[in-house]
Amino acid sequence: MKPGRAARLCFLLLCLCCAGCTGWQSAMDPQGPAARRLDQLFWLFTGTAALIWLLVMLVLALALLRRRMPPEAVAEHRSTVAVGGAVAATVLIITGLTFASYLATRQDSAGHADALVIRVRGFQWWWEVTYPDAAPDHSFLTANEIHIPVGRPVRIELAAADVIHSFWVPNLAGKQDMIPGRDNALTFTVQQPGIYRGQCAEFCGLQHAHMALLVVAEPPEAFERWRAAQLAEAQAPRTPEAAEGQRLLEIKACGACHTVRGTAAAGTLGPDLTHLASRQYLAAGMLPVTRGALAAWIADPQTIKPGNNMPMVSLSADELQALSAYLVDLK
Amino acid sequence: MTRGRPAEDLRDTALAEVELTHGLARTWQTPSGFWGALATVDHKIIGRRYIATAFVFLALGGVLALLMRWQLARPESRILSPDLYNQVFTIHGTNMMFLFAVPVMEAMAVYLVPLMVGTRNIAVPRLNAFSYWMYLVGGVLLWVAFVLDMGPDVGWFAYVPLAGPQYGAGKRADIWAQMITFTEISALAVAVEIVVTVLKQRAPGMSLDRIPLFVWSMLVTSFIIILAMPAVMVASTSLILDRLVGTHFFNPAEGGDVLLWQHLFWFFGHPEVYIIFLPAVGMISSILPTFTRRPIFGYLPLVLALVGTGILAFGLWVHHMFTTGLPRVGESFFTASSMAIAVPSGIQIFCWLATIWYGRPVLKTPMLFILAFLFTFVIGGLTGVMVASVPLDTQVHDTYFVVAHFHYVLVGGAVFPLLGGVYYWFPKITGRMMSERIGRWVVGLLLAGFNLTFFPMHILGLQGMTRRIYTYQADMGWGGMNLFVSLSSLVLATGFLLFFIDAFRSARHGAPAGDNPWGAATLEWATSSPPPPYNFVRIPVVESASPLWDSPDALPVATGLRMDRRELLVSTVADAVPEARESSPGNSIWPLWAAAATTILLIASIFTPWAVVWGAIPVTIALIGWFWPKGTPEDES
Amino acid sequence: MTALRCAALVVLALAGCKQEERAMRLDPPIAEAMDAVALMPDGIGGRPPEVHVAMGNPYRGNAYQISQGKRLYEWFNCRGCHADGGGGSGPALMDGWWRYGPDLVSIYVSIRDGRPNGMPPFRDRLTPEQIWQLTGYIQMMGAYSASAAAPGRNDRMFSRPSENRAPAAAPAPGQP
Amino acid sequence: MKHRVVIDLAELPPQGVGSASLTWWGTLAFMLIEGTGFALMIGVYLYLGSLAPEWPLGAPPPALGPGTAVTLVLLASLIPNWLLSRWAEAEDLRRVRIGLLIMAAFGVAPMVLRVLEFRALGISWDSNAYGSAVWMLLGLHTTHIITDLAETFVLCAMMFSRHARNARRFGDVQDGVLYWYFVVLTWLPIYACLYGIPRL
Repeated sequence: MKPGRAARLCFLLLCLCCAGCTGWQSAMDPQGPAARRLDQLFWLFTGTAALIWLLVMLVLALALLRRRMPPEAVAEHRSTVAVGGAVAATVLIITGLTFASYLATRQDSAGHADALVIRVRGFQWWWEVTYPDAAPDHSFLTANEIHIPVGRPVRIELAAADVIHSFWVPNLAGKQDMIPGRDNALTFTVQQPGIYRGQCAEFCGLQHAHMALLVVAEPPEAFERWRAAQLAEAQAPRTPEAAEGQRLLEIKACGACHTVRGTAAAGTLGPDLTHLASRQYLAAGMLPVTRGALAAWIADPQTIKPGNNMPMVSLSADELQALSAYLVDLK
Repeated sequence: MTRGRPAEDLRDTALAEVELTHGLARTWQTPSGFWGALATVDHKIIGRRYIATAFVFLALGGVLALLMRWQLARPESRILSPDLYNQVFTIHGTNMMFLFAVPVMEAMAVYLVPLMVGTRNIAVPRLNAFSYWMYLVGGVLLWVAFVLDMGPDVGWFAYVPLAGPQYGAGKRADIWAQMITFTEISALAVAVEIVVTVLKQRAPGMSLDRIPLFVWSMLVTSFIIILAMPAVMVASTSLILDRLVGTHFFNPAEGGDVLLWQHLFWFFGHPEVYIIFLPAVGMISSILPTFTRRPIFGYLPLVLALVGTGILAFGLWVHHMFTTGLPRVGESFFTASSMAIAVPSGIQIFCWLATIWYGRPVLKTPMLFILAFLFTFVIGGLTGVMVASVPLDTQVHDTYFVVAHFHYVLVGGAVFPLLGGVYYWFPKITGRMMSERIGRWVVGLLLAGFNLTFFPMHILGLQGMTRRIYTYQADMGWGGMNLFVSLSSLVLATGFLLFFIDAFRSARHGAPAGDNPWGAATLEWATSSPPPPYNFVRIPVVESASPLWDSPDALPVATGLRMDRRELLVSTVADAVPEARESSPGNSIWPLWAAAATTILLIASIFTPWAVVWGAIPVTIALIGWFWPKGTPEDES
Repeated sequence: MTALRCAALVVLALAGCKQEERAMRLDPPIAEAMDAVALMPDGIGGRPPEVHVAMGNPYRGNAYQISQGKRLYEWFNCRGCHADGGGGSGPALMDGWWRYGPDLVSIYVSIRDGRPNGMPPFRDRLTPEQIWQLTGYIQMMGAYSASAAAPGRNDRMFSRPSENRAPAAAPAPGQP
Repeated sequence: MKHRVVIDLAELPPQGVGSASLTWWGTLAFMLIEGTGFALMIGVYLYLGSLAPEWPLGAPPPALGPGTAVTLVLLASLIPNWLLSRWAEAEDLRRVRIGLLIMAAFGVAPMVLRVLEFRALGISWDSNAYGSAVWMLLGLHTTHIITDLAETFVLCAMMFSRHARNARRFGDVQDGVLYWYFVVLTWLPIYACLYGIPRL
């Protein structure tokens, strides 16, 4: 009785799974050829597995219910044939699946000459993103959010600054580790404009849970606009309050770790803030970029993300207001 | 222990039964009292301790699991801090692998193998006592560290550089590494004992093709332990050296390599899975004939499958490293070898199905556990085929899919058979039956609770939920399923609780069992329940693979062993032809002292490397005390 | 034996509790009070803030705080002048010679306010908590015997025996 | 259950010798464990060597002198070791005593040379990964020599005491002999690794 009930439940859950397949961080909602091939492979494996499991359960159920006993010699002979056949089938299925997985990755290893190269370096607990360019003044640095043009292959070069991290954006491709002392890369193409979330997949310490990144796939024109905007220096303050915020950023501890291009803040230990407000999230996917969230984060980073490397800098309420006013304007 | 030495040796040949049992009991007994308990080398007493301790660790690890589920039930919940959560999941994993799963399987073997092969004690019994103490200290070390807020927080796999000198602050990772040393020493010691016991102490006539399958599985397991565990010893030693004296094994800036750790760890870590799984399938193969009332189908293929799994186990460690960017040729090879392991597993499942098909199934609790095993493990095995495929693994690696997969394999594949084994052998160990009525409830709750808890995790993993995260954000949409999983885990926990209650209650108030309550065929049922200190009044002689079924009226036995000293029979490796009468070492307190000295050395070496030098002096003294002849009858020749 | 084990356990417990605790956040008032050091008129030596004493001197014997100090030492380029403690354009930090006193307060003030001849103030770049973390690390660096909380080597080029192998073998300078 | 006696074992020897002895098998199993450990450590050495741009890293190849001397001493010790085994088999107490003393000397000699050998490596364990690997390999093997040396001393003490009058002691000597073979044989690949690979 028990197996039957559990089987029904499993089936229900499976339906639930299909319903919940879409998502902005889901392997079940592929948005590029690489992820799609993996998805197809997944369903091939899952279908085969489900079939095998059902067969085994069926045989088990029949074995428990049947009553007729042939003589021992006959039983032995029939068992040998049945087991032999089943083992042969196993070998065949395994070979087929091995071959299928080989085929699924063969295409991915082909090189792409025209790929857009992006360097991503994992830090405890955020992502540094570099868009390199042959001309040094055309390369720039950002963090936690990657923009890519739709339809063009993207080659992400992965490195780690401290411990092992793993780059995983399930809608777009499988994961690849970022390992100190080793270089890895991942190539994929996105076909649909959209926003896809990724997350560090290798345990990397206290805030492993809050190390997310966004991949924003947009039409090539939009991407070029974004790129041009990113290359620019930071937005100059437009209000006296924001100007006070910039001053605070420069004289307080902020500038020791963060860079805002065009100001005296030129620290390289934390994420680049030049266009912070052009990003959707703050602190590696932790909070949305709003003025309130910025103020809350600066006021008490250790409550929001315990153990992260941002210190709690003592600021008065007015200072906090000014600083968040300045930062939220850094489009 | 002092005993008079008779002028001529006493043989069991011509003695009356009463005289014989008295004499044997006097020779083999464990003296009562505190020191007697500490000095005993009786494999049954040590095995019982081992099993009980392992189940205590299971309960503790289960509490940690519940804590994690409590934390994960809601998004961004703050029940556990990230620091505490990291300790909790690290200790849950370390505890379940090193303090529960491996030791409990070896513990069952320590208790059962000597009985199943028909001998009077395990080989090198003092080492057995030593191994238990080492195990106990290793476990206590880990848990005391946890209570003191210095528990390891780097995962049970302790990847460098996170566990290395720069990022692993304090002594937490050192405690992990030294706990490994303790449990490895104990596991290796037991493996040696089992290998020697199985190869050399089998009852006359128990040729290789008559060895009970559980014993076969333990023999293969022991060889896997012997060949795999040194890898983690090398790894954890290198880690401690890196952290303590500044070697550079894992420092890429000075020629070391971060992946070296992963290679070493998984060269051990994957066989580890089979170290846990093979004893479980051995238990199934041994229990199944009893409850289908027929010999197992396909004895030879089953043995070959065990050996084949054991060999293949060493060829697939890289599938834990598919996302590290290794060369593609290697990846294809390891995909093939990882999938190939499905063949021996398949053989075993098909043979069991055939046995059930042509048997007369009796649905007692142990058998129900086997059915629960088949239901669950087959899912785990099939998802195993999925993670063995490199491309699929890049999606599911380090997600909750993998968490689900290995719990299906380890709980479904190993814990269910183990609990079946406990229900099956409990009467032998305690002399009392466990409750059949509660047993059915236990199976039902565990099976339902387990599947409801872990099946949704597959889906969570595919939806992008990564492993080892202490929380997740509300907008990820994982909240509902996580709550469901957390609630289901309570069902699972209730099942375990009921099992513990049943075991405690039955140990005192269960119905008396008799020698062979299930009508089983193997030798452990040929003696009383619980067995006397000397196991068998006379050494049984084996004439078939199902000795108790084939000679139901009178057990063929051998005579001629002395009873004034601990004497057992040494037989040949292949055909178990009697070779010699060998003495078996008596009780001794020295293994305890040796364990204490080793403990001082190992724990002090977390703090100073010189402890290895000065700590070696008490260890040497203890070992000399251990081996120095004491003039007992066992030492004569 | 049992008594010995119990004693060892108690010692370990006491040592362990403080040594391995990971306090990640100071309450803002405490963080502020941490800066209230009372300095001797000559700028050397003084009294640590009361809250520091009340908290049981958390920055000297705690492995996590020391590791944070070590990270800051690297991040804020203390190596630029002091190398790995052996000294460069700045004085050595691990030879046991302290120009401005070996106590925590002196070191704290040296980092916070700077010192003549090139030591810049870090008042505006580090919070008091961070300065205390650095102070704990730097004082431990110059200790004559390794503390159990001392960190191991870094994952970079080898330049000196790691902190947990003190006393570091730097020769004492000829004159004080 | 009733018993039916089918074999009488009374005529069997009261103690197993050679492969009929349980300690012999135990020793073999431990040798398998330690041999795996050695193989893995050699694997680590080769793995790191295969990754490095040059090998040895930042040091000249270790000087041949002391290492070769250790090798020769260990090889020479095989002869008295073999003789000791034969004398133990013959239960010749006087000769076994002499043999054990010789083996003790043959155990001490490589220890003295080993000190020089560590110096001849020309690199410290904390300099780089090459240094770490060679120190660990050499250290691991040295531990085995020390263990066997301690065992030889204890056997010496036993054989010169009243406990010598016991066939079991001769079995212990034979197990010691077996273990020494293992110590010498595992040294040869380590020697080839430490001194050969850097010179390739």
